[in-house]
Amino acid sequence: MGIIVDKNTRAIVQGITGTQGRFHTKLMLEYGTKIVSGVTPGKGETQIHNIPVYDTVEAALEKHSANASIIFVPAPFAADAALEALENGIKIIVIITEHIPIKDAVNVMTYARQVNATITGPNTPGIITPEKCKLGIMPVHIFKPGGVGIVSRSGTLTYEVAASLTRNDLGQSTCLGLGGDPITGLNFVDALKMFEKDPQTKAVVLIGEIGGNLEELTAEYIVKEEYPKPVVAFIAGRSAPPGKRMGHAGAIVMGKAGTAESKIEALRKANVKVAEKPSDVAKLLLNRVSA
Amino acid sequence: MGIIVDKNTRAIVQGITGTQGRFHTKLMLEYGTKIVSGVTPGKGETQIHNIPVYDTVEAALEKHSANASIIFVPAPFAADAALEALENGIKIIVIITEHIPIKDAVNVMTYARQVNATITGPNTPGIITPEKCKLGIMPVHIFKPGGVGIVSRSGTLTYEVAASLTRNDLGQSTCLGLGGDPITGLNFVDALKMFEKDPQTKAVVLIGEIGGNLEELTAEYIVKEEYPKPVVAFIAGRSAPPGKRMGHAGAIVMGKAGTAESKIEALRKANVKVAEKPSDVAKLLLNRVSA
Amino acid sequence: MKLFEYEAKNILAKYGVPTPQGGLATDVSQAHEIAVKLKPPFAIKAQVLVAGRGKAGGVLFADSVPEVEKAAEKLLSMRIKGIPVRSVWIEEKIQIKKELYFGVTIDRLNRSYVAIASAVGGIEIEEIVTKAPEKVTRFLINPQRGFRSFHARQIARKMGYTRGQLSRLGKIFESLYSAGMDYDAELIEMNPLAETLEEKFVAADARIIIDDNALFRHQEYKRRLLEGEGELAPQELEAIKNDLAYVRLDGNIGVIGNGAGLVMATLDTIQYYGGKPANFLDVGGGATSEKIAASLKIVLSDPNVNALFINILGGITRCDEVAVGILKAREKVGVTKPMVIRLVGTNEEEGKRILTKAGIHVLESMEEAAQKVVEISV
Amino acid sequence: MKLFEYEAKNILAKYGVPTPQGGLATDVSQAHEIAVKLKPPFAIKAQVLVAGRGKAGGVLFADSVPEVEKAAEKLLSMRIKGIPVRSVWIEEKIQIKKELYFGVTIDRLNRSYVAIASAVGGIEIEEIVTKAPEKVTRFLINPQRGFRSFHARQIARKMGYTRGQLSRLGKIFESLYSAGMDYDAELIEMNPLAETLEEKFVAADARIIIDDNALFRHQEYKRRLLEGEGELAPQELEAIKNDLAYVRLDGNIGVIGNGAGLVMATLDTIQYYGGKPANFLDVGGGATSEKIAASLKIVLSDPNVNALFINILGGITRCDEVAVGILKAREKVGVTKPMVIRLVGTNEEEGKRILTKAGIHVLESMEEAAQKVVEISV
Repeated sequence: MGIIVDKNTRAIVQGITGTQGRFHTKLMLEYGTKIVSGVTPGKGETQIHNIPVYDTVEAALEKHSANASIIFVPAPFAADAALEALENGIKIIVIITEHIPIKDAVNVMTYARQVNATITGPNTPGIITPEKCKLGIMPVHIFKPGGVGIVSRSGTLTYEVAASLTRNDLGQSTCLGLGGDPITGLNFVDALKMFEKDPQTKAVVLIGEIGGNLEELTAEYIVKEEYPKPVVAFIAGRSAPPGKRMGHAGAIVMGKAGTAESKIEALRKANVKVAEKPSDVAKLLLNRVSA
Repeated sequence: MGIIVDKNTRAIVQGITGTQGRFHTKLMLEYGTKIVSGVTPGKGETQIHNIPVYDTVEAALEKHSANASIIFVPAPFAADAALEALENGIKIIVIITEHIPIKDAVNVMTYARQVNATITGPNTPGIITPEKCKLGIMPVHIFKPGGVGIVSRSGTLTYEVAASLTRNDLGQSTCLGLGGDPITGLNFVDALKMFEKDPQTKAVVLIGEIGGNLEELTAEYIVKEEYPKPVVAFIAGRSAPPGKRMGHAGAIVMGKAGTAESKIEALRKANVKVAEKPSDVAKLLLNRVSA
Repeated sequence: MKLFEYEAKNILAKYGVPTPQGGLATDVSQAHEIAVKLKPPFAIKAQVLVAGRGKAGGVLFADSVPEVEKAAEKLLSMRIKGIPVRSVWIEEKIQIKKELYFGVTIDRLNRSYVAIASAVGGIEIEEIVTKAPEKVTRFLINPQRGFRSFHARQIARKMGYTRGQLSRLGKIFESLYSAGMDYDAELIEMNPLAETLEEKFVAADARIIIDDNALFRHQEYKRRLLEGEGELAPQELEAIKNDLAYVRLDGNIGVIGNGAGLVMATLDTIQYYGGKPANFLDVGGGATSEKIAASLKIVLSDPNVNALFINILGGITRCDEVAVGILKAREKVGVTKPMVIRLVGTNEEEGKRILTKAGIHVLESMEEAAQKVVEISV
Repeated sequence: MKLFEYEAKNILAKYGVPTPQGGLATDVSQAHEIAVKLKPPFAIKAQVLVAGRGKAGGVLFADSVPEVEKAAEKLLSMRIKGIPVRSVWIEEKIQIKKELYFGVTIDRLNRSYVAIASAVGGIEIEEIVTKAPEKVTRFLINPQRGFRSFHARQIARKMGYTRGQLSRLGKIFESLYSAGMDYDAELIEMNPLAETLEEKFVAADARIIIDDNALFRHQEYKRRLLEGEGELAPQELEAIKNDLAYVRLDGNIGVIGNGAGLVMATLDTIQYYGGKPANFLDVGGGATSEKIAASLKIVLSDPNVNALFINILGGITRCDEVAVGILKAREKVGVTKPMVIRLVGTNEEEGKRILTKAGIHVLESMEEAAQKVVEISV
């Protein structure tokens, strides 16, 4: 099980001929992900790692059925690529691309909502259901199958936590990077809902950071819905000053909004254990799961 | 009965404070139309003919329920007015305004389709269900209640025909001006469908003109659906040269498309009697109805 | 409003659509200046708005600058369908491998814009649709979603292109759509869109018609129109200035009426009875006496007119206003041609009274009036 | 990218939003030139991007031209929160009847733009929301439908205005939205939007933040940013040029890591153990040795730094590349400060080998490394 992607996921790679697209297609194939075709406008009728490449998504889908797409297209064209996938009926889209303008992302998300599609990212390391499917760019050796769902706004921090969980023999159901941008397709609540329905997931790790108030709203949700699975959180950016963008476009404290303190307080009130340091997540989880 | 508007129609007038809006509100009220309020941005909290005027449709609807709007707003702002009505839930809209840019009209029609609203116009004399409701600018003395539905792309030509029908004791169920623009909310087929369902309507008069191919498509529809009520048509513009716009934005022969000949031929093939002159409509109708 | 080829090409070039290098000349020395900057062979094209320019000899070719001058001189002294050629567009002649068609126009039935593409081009699109419908791709554009680059590429693919050519074509289609939307075009087309021997694409000819109702958003063209820089007859220009809908025809019966449909039907009825209308003139709704007078002046300024038919069915338009306008015009302009007037509707009695008092006979039936004016005109 | 008040006001004026008459001066004589063209009283406002300008004395008022000169002189020699004032904006002082707020920004939860309006203004919007939530109107904008004039008027009505004021406010809101969209603003606001004694509205102060990711569509501002015309520290400017995410902080431990979340967590962990980070520096994914070297150079150019923490968790980033970069930097820049290096992940063994060979000790635990660097730094 796990969420969003599994053994049956059949994906196309948009932007497969770029350096990143080409490199990660290879790694995804090696992990066992079913990549059925690639799309790069102007590079149709070629092959990458024996995967056929097409000029348009339409052409790709005529030859190979697929239900997912992973996008490596450069930022100025990435929103268009996502819309192309959506209009051609793809319902699971992972946008790896960083630096997509907000206006473009808003357009994509509006359309995605209309057609009930699931968008992960932009600016995400992607999504992995260990040993089943990886649609992303994460290093694979730090993951192993198990019962912990991870949902995160940060890439490397997810690796840090996942590696530490794996070392502590806490395997993962699915690890999902929401993306570091202010506008992303999925948010924590969406992920919690999916993890709730997934029988493999026994507990959820939520890795947040400064900026916005989605962690606070997630805490509200956990309280209101009496979320049934244990949740452990880590929030990055306690030491971040206001008004400065901490690497991620979405990681910024505006005035008094979006501080780590506010998020941690809200989560604690919702009975979520919040780790002081990344390595504490595993400990808190062991307490919760055994408790 | 009749179609679209009847005794229960409660309308607002958008652009009520302009010369046209003010004048025709008076005439509509005199005819018995239920005008419940008017809207002109910047002119709220006033009255026209004892009808309260508001700055926004939202404000008007908070005080007076309405299910229709008639729009006299100047062309550059008319599309916006229609969108305002649509967004506030009004499902019957008559756009009297002439000279609305096509791009703006396309926007309005797209939205109207999404919310299942009925738009008459733009550039229409409006719609009248004799002695029940008039949402338009037509002179009223030429109409009388009866069994003929009229649907037309032209204003004065409708009056010409309606007056002649009335003189021949052929009353009307509803007379509907589609509008003289290339993009209008309703077309002949829409009107035929509504007239088919209306028990009061015994026969339909279709007044077309050069430009586009909607008359041809209507003929196809009549054949394909075996339209059950007699239809008589008049097509204006037999003598019109190609490439020239005959007054209406929509009345233009482009290359070989949109000629009167093509339309007349298509309609005759569909067993529709086509009048040579406006006054012949009544004669043909008397033949059809008695036949 | 139709744009000249050079105006359309300049707009396309601004939007990044490849067009042949070229320039506009209104005399031979300008033609020389332009030609020396270009690479031969050359095409010299009369800038007129009427259709069928090519068949009328309005496009010439040249291999040298002196030949360009000669061609320009010839074209600039020509008339095409009665219209004098005021300027020529001189450009580098393209080596065409294949002629395609791409345009964006309105789809009345679907109430939207539609992109039309064809792997066959160079002839009128209606003709392409009739002759080779299987080569034509129609793509309805949702205005809320727009025409995006992948839509353009999907169309290029349907036309049979792949890889680099598909990408290049896609960019051109996308640019054309943007130009069309920005300029409120009711038609924007490249015909032919030429595929060159180098597998590139160039808009060999281009046409843009701006939606007249949107001209208020495009003042530069509105100005050009009103300054008479187009090919309008003096009557047409005067009509635009007076907000009247006027179309010149080639008959001898001047027609004035209220409402486009009614006036069209009036022309048809005149023709039905064997007469020939000299014009279409719609005074619109609620015309004042001044507007009626201006209409009479315009119609009578056409020397072919030898009889007049005024057909008014008063709704918003008041018959008494019409009557006063006719008398005003008679006074100022001096109406020397016979007039047939049909006047019914709002304030009909008062209108009739005014005219009858002035010795003008008024009829009630449109058909009777039409028959009468035809009799007079022959 | 934050725009200066004068830049924001110039954009607003271009879109038809009423702003006070004014001009920009970088010296006293320019201030004189501007003031003589304006009507007193005047406001003289330091052009700085840091918040809290008013409280820091960055806004002065004057009733005469000589007073303007004095105020300009004073401001131009000032520092606000450490930033030297390079220019002042001189404008006619508005007679304010009431202060309002209107802005358009992004709504993360709804993944859309949102218009926020308040009948209370002049203080930060977050504060308004806390203090007077009932005065605040939020309107979510559907990007496919846009923010239309009637939406703007509906908001004006919710703020308590009617008739002419409602129309005027509506136009201003609509224009602000258009400006925001055209300039890819993640925030555009008028605060306060002043209602004047004459029942007019004027944007007394304005703020625009352009989405950094959209700067490629706004080259004029990108250029201004890269030319250092903003208020960037030399390190920040150097970081932008090298495509590195750098934020200067006020501690003494230089931090370099890969991934925004990881670097933030590194800062937090340093703080947890009682240390003070001097900066945030994210090298991003897949950094080359050159990029690592550039990062070291930037961090070490901060004189406050007395210890370095490099925290790399290699995914796309290769540990051996990082190691080579560190050695390169040591060679070229001369790393004289003690370094603590944590290096795990892709090609970890090779990276460790390279560094160990060069006499640099490498740790595996982030927390252990953080504790160690804190020890060194105090």
